[in-house]
Amino acid sequence: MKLIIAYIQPQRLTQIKEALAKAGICKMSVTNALGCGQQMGYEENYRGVKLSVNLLKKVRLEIAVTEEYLKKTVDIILEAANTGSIGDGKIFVLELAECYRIRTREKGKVAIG
Amino acid sequence: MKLIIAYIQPQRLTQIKEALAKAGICKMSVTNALGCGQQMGYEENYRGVKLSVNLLKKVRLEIAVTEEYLKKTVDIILEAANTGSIGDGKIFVLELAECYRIRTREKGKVAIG
Amino acid sequence: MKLIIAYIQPQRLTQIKEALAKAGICKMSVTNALGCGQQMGYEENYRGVKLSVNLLKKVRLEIAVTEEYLKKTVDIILEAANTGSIGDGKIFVLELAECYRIRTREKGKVAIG
Amino acid sequence: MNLSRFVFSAVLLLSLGAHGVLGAEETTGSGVETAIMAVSETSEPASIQNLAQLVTKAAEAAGTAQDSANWVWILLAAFLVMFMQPGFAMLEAGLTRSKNAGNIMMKNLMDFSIGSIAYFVIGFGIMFGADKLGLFGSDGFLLSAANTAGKEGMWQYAFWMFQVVFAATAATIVSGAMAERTKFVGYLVYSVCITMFVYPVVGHWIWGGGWLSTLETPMVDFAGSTVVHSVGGWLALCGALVLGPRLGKYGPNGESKAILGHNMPLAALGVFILWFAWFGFNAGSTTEASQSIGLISVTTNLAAAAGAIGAMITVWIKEKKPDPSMSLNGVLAGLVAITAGCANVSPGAAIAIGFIAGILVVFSVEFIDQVLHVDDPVGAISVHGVCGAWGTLAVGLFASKEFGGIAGLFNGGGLALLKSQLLGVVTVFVWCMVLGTLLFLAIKYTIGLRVSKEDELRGLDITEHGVESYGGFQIFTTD
Amino acid sequence: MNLSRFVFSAVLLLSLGAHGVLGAEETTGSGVETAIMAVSETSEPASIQNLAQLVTKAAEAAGTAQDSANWVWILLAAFLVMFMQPGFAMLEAGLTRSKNAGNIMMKNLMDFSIGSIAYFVIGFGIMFGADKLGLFGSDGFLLSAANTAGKEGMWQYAFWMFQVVFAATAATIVSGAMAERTKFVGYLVYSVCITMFVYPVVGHWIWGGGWLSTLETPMVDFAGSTVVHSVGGWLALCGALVLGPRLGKYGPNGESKAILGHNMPLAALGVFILWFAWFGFNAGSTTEASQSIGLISVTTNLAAAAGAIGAMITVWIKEKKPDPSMSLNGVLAGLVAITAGCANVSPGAAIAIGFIAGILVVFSVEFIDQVLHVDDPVGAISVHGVCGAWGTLAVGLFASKEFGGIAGLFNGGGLALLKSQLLGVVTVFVWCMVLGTLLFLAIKYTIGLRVSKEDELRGLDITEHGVESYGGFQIFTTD
Amino acid sequence: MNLSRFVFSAVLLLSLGAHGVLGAEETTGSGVETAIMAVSETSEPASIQNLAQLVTKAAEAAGTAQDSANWVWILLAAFLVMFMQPGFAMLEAGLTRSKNAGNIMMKNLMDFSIGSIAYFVIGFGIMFGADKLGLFGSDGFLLSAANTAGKEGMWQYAFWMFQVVFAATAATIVSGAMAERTKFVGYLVYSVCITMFVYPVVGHWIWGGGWLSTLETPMVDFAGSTVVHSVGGWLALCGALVLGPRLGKYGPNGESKAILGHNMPLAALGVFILWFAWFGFNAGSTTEASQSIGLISVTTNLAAAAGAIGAMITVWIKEKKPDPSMSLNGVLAGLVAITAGCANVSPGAAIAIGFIAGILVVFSVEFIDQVLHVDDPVGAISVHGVCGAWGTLAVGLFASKEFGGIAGLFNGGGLALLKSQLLGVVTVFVWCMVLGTLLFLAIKYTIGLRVSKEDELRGLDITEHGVESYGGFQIFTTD
Ligand SMILES: Nc1ncnc2c1ncn2[C@@H]1O[C@H](COP(=O)(O)OP(=O)(O)O)[C@@H](O)[C@H]1O
Ligand SMILES: Nc1ncnc2c1ncn2[C@@H]1O[C@H](COP(=O)(O)OP(=O)(O)O)[C@@H](O)[C@H]1O
Ligand SMILES: Nc1ncnc2c1ncn2[C@@H]1O[C@H](COP(=O)(O)OP(=O)(O)O)[C@@H](O)[C@H]1O
Repeated sequence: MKLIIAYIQPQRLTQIKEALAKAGICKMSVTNALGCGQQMGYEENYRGVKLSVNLLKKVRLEIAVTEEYLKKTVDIILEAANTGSIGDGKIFVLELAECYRIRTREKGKVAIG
Repeated sequence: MKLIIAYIQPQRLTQIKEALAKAGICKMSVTNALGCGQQMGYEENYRGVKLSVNLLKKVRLEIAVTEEYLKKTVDIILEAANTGSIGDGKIFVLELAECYRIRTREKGKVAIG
Repeated sequence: MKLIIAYIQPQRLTQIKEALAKAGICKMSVTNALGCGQQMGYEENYRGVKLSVNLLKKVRLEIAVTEEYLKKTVDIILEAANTGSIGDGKIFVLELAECYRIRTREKGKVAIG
Repeated sequence: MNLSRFVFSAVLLLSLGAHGVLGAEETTGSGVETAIMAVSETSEPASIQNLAQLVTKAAEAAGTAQDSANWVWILLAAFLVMFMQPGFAMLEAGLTRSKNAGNIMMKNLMDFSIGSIAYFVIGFGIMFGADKLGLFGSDGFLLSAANTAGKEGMWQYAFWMFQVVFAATAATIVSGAMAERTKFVGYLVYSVCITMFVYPVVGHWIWGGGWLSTLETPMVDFAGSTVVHSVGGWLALCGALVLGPRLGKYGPNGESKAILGHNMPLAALGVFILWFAWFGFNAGSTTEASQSIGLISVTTNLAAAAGAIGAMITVWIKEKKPDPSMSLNGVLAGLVAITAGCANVSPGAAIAIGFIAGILVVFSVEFIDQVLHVDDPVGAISVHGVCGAWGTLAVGLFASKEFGGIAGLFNGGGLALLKSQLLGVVTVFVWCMVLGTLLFLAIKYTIGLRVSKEDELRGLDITEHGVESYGGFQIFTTD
Repeated sequence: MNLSRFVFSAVLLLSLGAHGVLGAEETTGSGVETAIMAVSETSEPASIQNLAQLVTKAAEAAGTAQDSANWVWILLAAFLVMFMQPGFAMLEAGLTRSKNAGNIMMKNLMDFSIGSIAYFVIGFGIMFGADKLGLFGSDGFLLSAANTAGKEGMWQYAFWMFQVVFAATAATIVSGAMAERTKFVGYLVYSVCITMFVYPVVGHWIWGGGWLSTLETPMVDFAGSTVVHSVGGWLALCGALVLGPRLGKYGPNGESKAILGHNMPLAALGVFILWFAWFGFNAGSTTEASQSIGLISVTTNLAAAAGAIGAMITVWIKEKKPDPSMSLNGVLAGLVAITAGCANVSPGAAIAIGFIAGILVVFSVEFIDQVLHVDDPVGAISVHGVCGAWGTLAVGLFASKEFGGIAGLFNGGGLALLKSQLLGVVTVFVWCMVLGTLLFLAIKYTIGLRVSKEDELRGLDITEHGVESYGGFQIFTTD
Repeated sequence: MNLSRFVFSAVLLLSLGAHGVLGAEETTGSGVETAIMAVSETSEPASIQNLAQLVTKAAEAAGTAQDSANWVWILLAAFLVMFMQPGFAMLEAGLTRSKNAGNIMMKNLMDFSIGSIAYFVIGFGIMFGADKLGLFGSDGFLLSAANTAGKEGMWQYAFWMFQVVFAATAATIVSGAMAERTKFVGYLVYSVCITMFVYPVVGHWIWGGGWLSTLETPMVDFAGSTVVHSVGGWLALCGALVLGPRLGKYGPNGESKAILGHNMPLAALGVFILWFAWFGFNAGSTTEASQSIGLISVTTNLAAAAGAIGAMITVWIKEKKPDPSMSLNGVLAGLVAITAGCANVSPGAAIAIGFIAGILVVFSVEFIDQVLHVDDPVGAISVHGVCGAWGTLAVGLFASKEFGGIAGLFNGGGLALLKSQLLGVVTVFVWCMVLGTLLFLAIKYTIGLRVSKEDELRGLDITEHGVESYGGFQIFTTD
C-alpha cells in the first residue's frame, strides 16, 4: 500500500476530485497548506511598507491506495492538476505499512477504499 | 519507530486524547482536515441553489511511536474513535526512519516520547 | 529520498526559512498544527470556569529532500528551531518512495528541488 | 400704522412656525410664500380682538413646536431601541460558537419581525387598552386608537413605535439563554407568545394603568428594569431549565465546562451598540422632549460605567484575570439595574446601583452555572433577571424626591416604596415563571423545543438553516 | 405695575426662546444674562403697541423653535441615511467571499466619498436647480443657493446634507450586484456618473419639480422606492449584464452554482443597520418635524417585518429550510417596497405591501439567477429594482386619502394614480437601462470594467488593493 | 364674548405647549385634560392685563419648545459621540492582529467606563469650573453645579453628558498607537490620568474660559481638532515613544516591516461608525439646535470625503495600489482636520482642508514609521496629532467672516487668527509632550507599561485576559 501526498493549486481541487471519482478513487483527505518553492510569491504593500509574501496557498491531498491504484491515481493527479505554470505542486509517494478502518476495525488492503 | 496518522470524527478528539493519556501516550500533533469518503456529505441550499458539500470536517492526528507502543496506540484509537457509523475514519501507519527532539538534539527512540 | 516533517514553534518559522534558504533549500510546505506534549499547556478561565488548553499552536513543515541534503536540512532545523525550552518540537524523517513535479511530470530526484 | 405691521409679521411668522404640521409634501420654501399671501388677503385693522387671535396663534405655534420636539425625541428613542436588536444579536453570537451564528441572526431577526406583527395585532391592546380588573387592557388592537385626524390620534402611531421596540427587546433577551440548542420553529412560537401576551400583561400592570401602578405607593419602574428586563430574564430562566444544558456543558460529575465564544470583537460591538441604544431606552422613556432627558442620560451612563468596573474588579479578584466577557456583562448589568430608577436617583446613587450590579452579575453567573447547573451561554438570566430585580429594588432604596418626586429608604422615604418595588418584583417573577414554564413545556411536548443531539453537534446553522455562517474559514471544532 | 412685569418677563423669555439662532459660540448660560440686560435697558411702559411687538416676538420665537425641531429632524435623518453605507458594505461583504472583502469596503467608502463631491459640484443642481423642460435642473451647482444670510439659505445646507446621502445610496446599491469581479477604477468612474447625472435626473423628474411631479395626478414616491432604489436596482441589472457572471457561477450546462458568502453575522449586522437607518430614510423624507413621522415609522417597521416573514416562509416552503440570506433580503424587500408609500398607506396595507415584497424577492432572486443567468451575488436587482417597482405600483393600489391625501385603486381612487405610478416605473426603467448600458459599455471598452481571470481567482483584495482582509486567518478556498 | 374664547384656547394651548417640562411621569394624553380643567376654573374676563399674561405664557412656551429642541440636539449629539467608542475599538482591532483583539475591546470599554467616573469626579470641574489664572477650573466637581431646580441646573446634566464623551474620545485615541504591547493595568492608569487631568486642562484653556479663549483674537477650535484630537495624538506619540515598537516591527537594520491587520471589514465598519458619529461631534458642538448645524454637517461630510480621496490618490501614486487602510485613515484625517473649523469655513474650503489632510496623513504615517521609527499600528499620531494641528492652523487660513464671524489669512483677516491658532497648537503640543512623557515614564518605572516579550508573542488576549478572541478559528501566526 502507498500513501500519496499531493500539493496542488487550490483552484484545481474540484477538477482533481472529479477526475479521481470517475476512476473510482473517492476517498481522500484534504488540508489547506502554504507552500514555498520556485513560484516566488508576491509583494504586497501595507501602509507604505513592503511585505513579501512567499508562502502561497496550496491544497494538500492525502490519499491511501493499494499498489494497483497507485499509478492510476498519480497519473490522474498529474493530469488534472497541471496548469503548466510554476507552482503547480508536487506528488510524494510514501510506503504505507498498515491501514485500519476505524468503524469496522478492518485492516490492510480492504480498509483502504 | 512508526508514524501513525489517524483521521477521526472531530467530536471524538477529547475522548481519544484522554484514553491515550491514560496509556501514557501524551505526545501528538493535531490538524484539522476535510475528508471525503463513503460518508457522502450533505446538500445545502444557498439562495435557492443546491450546494453539495462532500468534504466533511475531520481531525487528523499524527503520533510518532516506538514499536512497542504501536499496537497499544492503534488499539486505543480504534476503540475510542469508533462511533459505529460511516465516516469514523482511518488509521495509517508509516515507517519512521528517524526522529529528533529539537530542544535536546536527541535522536531515535529516546526522542519520541 | 526522504520526507522531513518538523513541528516547530510558530515564531521560529521565519528564522528557519531564512536559514534553509541560505543553504539552498527553498522548497517546503507549511501547515498550522496543534501540538500536545511535555509542554503542559495552560489554564484559561472563561466566565468563572476553568478551561485547560493543552493543544498548543505549532507549525508543521514538510520538506522533501534528496539523501545528500538530508543531514544539512535536519541540522539547520535543529539549529534554527532551538529555543532551549520545552515545546521546541520534533523532526520526523520518512522514507520517500517517489516524487513527481506536476508541472513537468518529472520524477525522482530531479523533481524534488 | 406701526401696529398692523407687527400684526402682519406675527401672522406671517406664526404660519411659518406652524408649518411643521401642514403635511410633508410641502417644502419649506413654499411655506413662506403661502403665509405671505394669507396675510396680504386678511389685512384687517389691528385691534385687541386681532391681537388676542394672534396670541392664540402664537401659543398654538409654540405648542406645535414643542409637539414637534416630542415627536422627534420619541422616535429617535424608538429607533435607538430598535437598534438594540443587532446589539443583542452580535453579543449572543460572539459569546457562542461559530456553528450557530447564522441561527442566532435568524432568531434575532425573526423575533423582531414576528413580534412587530404580534404586538400590532394583539400585544399593544393588552398592554395599553382600556383596563380590565387592573390586569390587562382590552381594546386598541390593530392600532385602532390611532388615526390621522388630530394630534392624539397621530401620537398613537409614535407611541406604538416606541412600545413595539420594547416588546421586542423583552422577547429577544430570552434567545441568549437558550442559544445553541433550541429548535428554530419552537423559538418562533414562544417568541410570538411573549410579545403577544406574557410581556404586555406585565406591561399593563406597571405602565398601562394596571394594579401595580395604582397601589397607594405605585411601583416605580421608569424604563423597565422589571417590565422589560426581568420579564426577559425570568423567561430565559424557564427556557434554559426546560431545555437543559448544551451537550458537553457539564461533565459526568456535574463539573461545569467552559464553552468558548467565537468572536470577542463581535460581542464587544454588541455591547457598545446596546450601551448607545440604551440612551434611547431610558431617556426616551420620558416619551417627550423634557429637560429631564439630560439627567437620565447621565445616570444611565454612570451606572453602565460603574457596572463595567464592578464586574471587572470582581472577576479580576476572583479569577486573577480581567475577563472580557464578564466585563461586557457588567456594562449590561449596570444598564439593566439603572433602568428602573434612571429618573429617580442622583448620579452618585446611579454609580452605586451600577457598581453593585456589576459585582452581582459575576457571582450570579457563576452561581447559576456552577451551583444551579443552568446553562446560560451569554448570562442573560443574571444580567436581565437578577440585575433587573436588583435595579427595581434599588429604586426603593435610592430614590430621591429631588429627582423623581418620591423618596426611597435611604432618603427618608421609609419602606413604602421599597415594599411596592418588592411586590412588583415578586409578582412579576411568579407570573413569568408560571407562564414561562407552561409555555416552554407546551412547546416541548408538541412541536419540540430542542434539536436532536446530532443536529446540536453539527451546529444549527447547517441543520436548521442549511448553510454555514463562515464559508471558507477553517474552524477547529471538536464538538 | 403688574403689566410691565409681564412684558419684561415676556421679552426675557422670548430672547431665551430665540437664542437658538444667535449663533453657536454663545453658551446657553450666557444667553440668559444677555437677555436680562437687554430687558433692563428697554423698560418702556406697556401699551398695546408694546404688546403687539411682543406677540410678534413670541410668534417669532415659536417659529424658530419649530425650525430648530425641523433642522434637528432632517439632520438626524441625514445622519441615519449616511449610516446606510456601512449597512450596505457589511451586507455585501458578508454575502460574498473573504478574498474580496477589502475591495468591497473600498468601494463603499469611495463611492460615498467621491459621490459626495460629485453631488456637491453637479448632481444637486441637476436634481433641484431651476427646471428646464421638466427634465433637469440647471442651477444651484456647488451649493450656490445656500448662504448664511437667512433661514432659507441656511436650510439649503441642511437640505443638501439630506439629499447627498440619498444620492450615495443609489450609487452604492449597484456595487452589490457587481461584486467580486469589477475593476476598482471602473467602479469609481461609473459611481461618479450615477451620483452626478443618472440619479439626479430621475430625482428631478419626481422630486425636483420635473415632469412626473407635474402630471395631472402626480406620481407619488414619498421616500424613493423608484427615485433611489429602482434606479440603483436597474443600474445594477445593466452592470451585472455587461459584466457577466463570476467565474464558476454557472456550470457548463448553465446550471447555477452556489457561491457561499463568508460572514453571516456581518451580513445580518448590515441588514439590522439598514433597518435602523431606514427610519431616517422614510420618516426623514418629511424633511420637517411633522407629526406624520410617527405614522411613517410604523408603516416602515411593519413592512420590513412582513417582508422578512414573507421571504422566510416562501423560502422555507420552496427549499425546505429557512435560509438566512433570503430572510435578510426579505427585510430589505419590505423596506424598499414601503418606501414609496410609507406616508400614504395604512399600517395594514404596509404589512400587505411588505409581505408581498418578501415573497416576490425570493422568486425574483431565483428567476434572475436561474432563468436569466444574471449573477447578482447579494440580490440587489431583486431587492431594489423589482421590489422598488412593486412598492411604487403598490401606492397606486393601497394609497388612502386618510393618510396622504390621495386614494389608490383599492380605496376608491380609481386607476388615475396607478397609471401615474406605472408611467413613472416604466420611464425610469427605460432611462436607467439605456443610460446604464451605455455607461457600462463605455467603461468596458475604454478603461475596462472587469478584472482579469487570474485576478478574480486570487481575489480583488490582493490584486486590486495589495492586501489581504483577514490576515492570519486560515481560509480554505478552492477558487 | 369672542375674545375670551381666544384667551381660553390660548391658555389651553400654552399648557400643552409647555407640558414638555411638566415631568416625565405624565403622559401626553393626560396633559390635555389638566390644561382644560385649569382653563375652566380661571375663566376671568379678558383684558389687556390678561392678554399680557397670555403673551408671557406664549413666550414661555416658545422658549420651552426651543429648549426642548436644544436638549434633544445636545443629547443626540452626545449619544453619537459615545458611539465613537466602538468606532475606535473596531478600527484598532481591525488593523492589529487577532491575538490582541480582546485586549483592545477591554481597553476601549474600560477607558470609557473609568473615564466616565473620573470625569464626573474631577475632570469636568477642572475643565469648566471657575477659572483660576486662566489655567484650570476649580469647582463643579461631582457635577455639583447641576440640580433639578431649574433650567440652568438641568442643563448642566445634558452638558456634562456631551462633554464626557469628548473626554473619553481623547483618552481612547491613545490606545491605538500603543496597541499590542501595553500592560492592561498601565493602560487603565494613564487613561484615568488623561480624562481626569491632562485633557481637561487643555479643554479649560480653549473651551472653559482659559487663557487661549481670552486672547485678543481668541483661538478658534470649534469642535476640538486641538482640544480632543491633538491632545490624543500627542499623548499617543509620547506613549509610543516610551513604549517602543512591537517585537518584529523593525528589522536589524532598522528597516520597517509590515504587520498586517486581521480584519479589514471590522476596521472599515469602525471608520464608517466614526464618520456617522462625527456629525454629533461637530454639529453637536453648537450645543444647541441652531440653524448652523446644517452647514457644519456639510463641511464635516465634504472634508471627510475629500480626505478619503486625498489619501487614496496619494497612496495609489506612491505605492501603486489604493491601500484600504490608508484610505480609511484618510477619512479620519479629513474629519479631524475639519473639526476645528467646521463652523467657520465654506464648503469649498472644507474640501481643501480635508483633501490636504488626506495627503498629509499618508506622508505622515510613512515618516513616523520609516524615519522616526515610532511604531503606531493604526496611525493615531498622524491622524489625530498631525491632522489635528493642520486643521487648527487651517482655520487661521480658511476662516471666513460669512460663516463663523472671523476671517483667516486667505479671506482678508490677516495673520491675527493664524497666530492664535499657532500659539494654541504649539502650547498644547508642549503641554502634552511634557505631561505625557512624565506620565508614561512614571508608569513604566512603577507598575510597568509594557508586557513581557513572551506575553507579547503569545498575544495579550491570553496573557492579560486569559481568553482567546476567536475561539475555534484556525489562525496562522508565526509570531
Ligand atoms: N521539496 C519540497 N518539499 C515540500 N513541498 C514542496 C517541495 N517542493 C515543492 N513543494 C510544494 O509544491 C508547491 C509548488 O512548488 P513550486 O516549486 O512553486 O512549483 P513547481 O513544482 O511547479 O516548480 C510548493 O508551494 C510547495 O507547497
Ligand atoms: N484512502 C483514504 N485516503 C485518505 N483518507 C481517507 C481514505 N479513506 C478514508 N479516509 C479519511 O477517513 C474519513 C472517513 O472515511 P469514510 O469512508 O467516510 O468512512 P469509513 O472509513 O467509516 O468507511 C474520510 O473522510 C477521509 O478523511
Ligand atoms: N510523539 C510525537 N508524535 C507527534 N508529535 C509530537 C510527538 N512528540 C512531540 N510532538 C510535537 O512536538 C511538539 C513539542 O513537543 P513537547 O513534548 O512539548 O516538547 P519537547 O519536544 O521540547 O520535549 C508537540 O507540541 C507536538 O506537536
